[in-house]
Amino acid sequence: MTKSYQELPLTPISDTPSTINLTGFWRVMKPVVDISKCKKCTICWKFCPDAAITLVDGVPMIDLRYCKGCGICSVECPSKCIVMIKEGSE
Amino acid sequence: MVVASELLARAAFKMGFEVSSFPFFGVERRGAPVTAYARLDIKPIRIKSSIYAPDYIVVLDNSLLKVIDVLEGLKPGGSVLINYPNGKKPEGLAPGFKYYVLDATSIAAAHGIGSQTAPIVNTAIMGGFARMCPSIALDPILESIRDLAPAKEEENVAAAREAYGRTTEAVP
Amino acid sequence: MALMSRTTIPEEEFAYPGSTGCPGCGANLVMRYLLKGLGGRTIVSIPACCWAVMPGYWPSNCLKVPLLYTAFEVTGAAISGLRAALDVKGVEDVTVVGFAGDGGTVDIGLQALSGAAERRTDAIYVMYDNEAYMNTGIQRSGSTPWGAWTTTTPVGNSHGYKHESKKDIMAIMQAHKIPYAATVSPAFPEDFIKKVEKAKNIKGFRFFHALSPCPPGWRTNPSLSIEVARLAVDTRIFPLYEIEDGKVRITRKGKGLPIIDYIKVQGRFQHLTEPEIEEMQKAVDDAWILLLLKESSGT
Amino acid sequence: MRTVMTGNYASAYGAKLCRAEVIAAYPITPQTSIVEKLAEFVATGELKAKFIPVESEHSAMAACIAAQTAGARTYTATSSHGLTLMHEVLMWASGARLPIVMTNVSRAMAPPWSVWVDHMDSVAQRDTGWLQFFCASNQEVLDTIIMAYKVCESRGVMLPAMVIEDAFIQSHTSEPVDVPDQELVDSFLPTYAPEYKIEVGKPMGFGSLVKPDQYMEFRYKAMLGIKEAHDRFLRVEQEFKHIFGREHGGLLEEYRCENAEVVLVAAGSVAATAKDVVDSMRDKGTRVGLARIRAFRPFPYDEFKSLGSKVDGVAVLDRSYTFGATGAMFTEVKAAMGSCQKRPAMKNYIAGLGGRDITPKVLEKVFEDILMHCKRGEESEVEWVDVAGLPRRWH
Repeated sequence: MTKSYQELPLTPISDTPSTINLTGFWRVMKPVVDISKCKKCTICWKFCPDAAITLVDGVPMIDLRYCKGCGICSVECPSKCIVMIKEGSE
Repeated sequence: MVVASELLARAAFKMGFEVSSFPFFGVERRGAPVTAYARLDIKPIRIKSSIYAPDYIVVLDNSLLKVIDVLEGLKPGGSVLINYPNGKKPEGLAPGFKYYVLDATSIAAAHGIGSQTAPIVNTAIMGGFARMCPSIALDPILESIRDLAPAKEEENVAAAREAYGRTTEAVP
Repeated sequence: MALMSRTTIPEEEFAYPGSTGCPGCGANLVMRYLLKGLGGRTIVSIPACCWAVMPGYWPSNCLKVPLLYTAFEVTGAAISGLRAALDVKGVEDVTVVGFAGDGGTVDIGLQALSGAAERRTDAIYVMYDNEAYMNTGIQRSGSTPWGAWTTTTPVGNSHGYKHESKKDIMAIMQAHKIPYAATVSPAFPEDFIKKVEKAKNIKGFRFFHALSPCPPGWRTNPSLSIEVARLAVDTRIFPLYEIEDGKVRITRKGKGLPIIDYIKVQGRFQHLTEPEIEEMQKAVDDAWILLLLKESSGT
Repeated sequence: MRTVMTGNYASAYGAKLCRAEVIAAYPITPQTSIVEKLAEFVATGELKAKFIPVESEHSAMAACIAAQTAGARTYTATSSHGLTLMHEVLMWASGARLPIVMTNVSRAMAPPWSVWVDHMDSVAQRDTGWLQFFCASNQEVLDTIIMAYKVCESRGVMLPAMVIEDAFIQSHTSEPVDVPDQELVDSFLPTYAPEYKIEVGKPMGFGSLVKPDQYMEFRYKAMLGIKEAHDRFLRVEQEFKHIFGREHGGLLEEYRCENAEVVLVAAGSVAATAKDVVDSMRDKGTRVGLARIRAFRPFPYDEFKSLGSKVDGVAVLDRSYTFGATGAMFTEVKAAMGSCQKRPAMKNYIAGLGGRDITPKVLEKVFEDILMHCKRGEESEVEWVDVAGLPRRWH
């Protein structure tokens, strides 16, 4: 929605967290985590370019609203507990 | 040269004149001939163009007399002050003007201003100017020297004072 | 909470999800690790580059620190201005960061960078190096490696590719006699953040050269961004080292793998013939020996 | 305190009196004595500021932009090639709504190389969103810097300003200048306190990417800012007069334009000379006047429109040239007067490029020419003044 000029600051000052951008829509492949195999090494969290993984007791929670499906977590996971599947194939 | 015109402008300003002084706007390197100008008036000076018909001309380097027409544009009856070696009389001076001579180089050297081989004559010559020009007094010149001199204030003042006393009129 | 202690890098995040970087973008990780090392009292200046776009369209900001967007070539000047303003206002304990791409650093921004370094500007400059003008669509930069395809070094009948070697920005910075410079890689975040934490406590001009894999520009699978960055270190194409007060110290020797391992996973090198790869290997070997010599000689 | 100083020192004293906090500058003839003086003020502690000796004019402006965004009052000075090198970041400064004040010592562009005055450099920046003020005396230079900060920093404006001195004719000419007391300037110009600034703890991005659906609204706001600058300047100058006891004539200074048959439009130092010429011609019974452009941006359209309906002829002297068109000031004046009920005869005089002296004699001839032009009822035209090879003699 275009804002009226009266509503705008003088110059574009960005003050809204980028969580307004639901970049999960970009995804072609989707990560699926097999928690039973997870060794809680946190490597997937460490290497996520989008900060889309949070750790819950050391186990990754991938926020699919933002995950772009790059697959780095899947490649780097030493326990091979994250697999990439085609979006919408479940 | 630029300093000389600045000294004159400041001295005149101290005497209540409106002033404007400026160098010839060149890009010459050190040692090349330069020209500087000053305007004095009792009312504010607005004109910004160059000076083509001066009332007074000051020649700091007499070797220029042979090279260029230093009197160009001088108003009829105008006055010229020339830095010239003591005891020698400038030759070939055009009639119709008043001439003053002063050995500013020797005076500056005697007071240790600049080096012995290249004395700086700015301050001494302005002492002579106060002698030549009835509108300008010596004291404001000396005060301006004190304002502007980066070093050797009193030597410069003494040189100007001596120059004032040793400026003589030369008859063509 | 005991399980949390297993993370090998600081947990606090200074990046929000929702950045508009490409999938698998190395530059996202470079920023993420940098801010983990520096913390929240940081102001980042970003010129035209991928990172001018990645925080998202106005009013989106994917970072939890303030950003100053600037023209392409001015990062060195902008951080000088920020630092001067903070100093004059008496604001202390703020790290000023210039965060620019390789083109904005080694090409169009080199003058301002050199000026800021020469003036001993108290700031950290990070060059995230994706080895070409990626934001504009993969055109060669002075930081593009020899042999790489880009859209302005196309591969055709005359066998074009970049025939000039990559500018050695670390050597350029070393020549400025700055107190600290280091290379960092997103594949080694612990090494990365350790260097950042060290640099944070040094006063003066500090420089980071961060390799930043770019899946679209390097023609790599996005899932391999960490792997390819790791291979760059292990093949010694991109050695990890630091220069502290002029002294070189290699922080990770790498495995010394053949460079073919690094280049075979990247589409931008696929046209190279065996002799060309050998030539490239020789250049890498020579550079590595030179680096070892620099380290052992303390220069 | 009234003293004698050059236009460049007037600029430096102006910036000092305004307590500029960050000064970033790069030397260029004939601007150098401004930054030398400021560097000296900073070194001696007379001015509590940071001086950044940047490596180019482009960086000078970029550093000012960053510092101003962080809430510091900034100042820089440049000339000709330095100004045109800044072009990109000049636009950045205005788009970012930063009230930076800069002196430009207006100097010709090369080639041919020239260090002397003309307005090509300044005029070429007319679309950058900067307020542009031409000055006719060193006093005006100093006063305009003080007024410019006040105008630019007002909430409704928030745009940068360029205070223009003519190369050498002002930059290196010493004149009497009244340097006001610091306390008076402090009472006139409050500390810079912007609505937004970049600071830790506030994770805001300044100057981010805006989509086509929102870009124009930001531009519209900048336009409102410079529009507001027009009235704001007039009010600020009245306030200035109240405190300092002098003014310089608004955005368009009319000098003896009442009942004038023709007026000369000019900007910068030549307009000061022109006042003498107007006086001497008036003494001889010729009804002439001078309209001195102080603000080229915002351009005083309304003032010109009302002037246009009062006179028969208008001579516009441009000290620059817009290739493929007319002099830029002429273009504007003509546009402003185009809607006058009775349009005056108009002619454009291109003069004084690259430091060519514009003498009182030349200005007299311009007046005589425009008077003839009115009588002949000719359409507008452009004439280059004092060009060897052209038939007309101007001296």
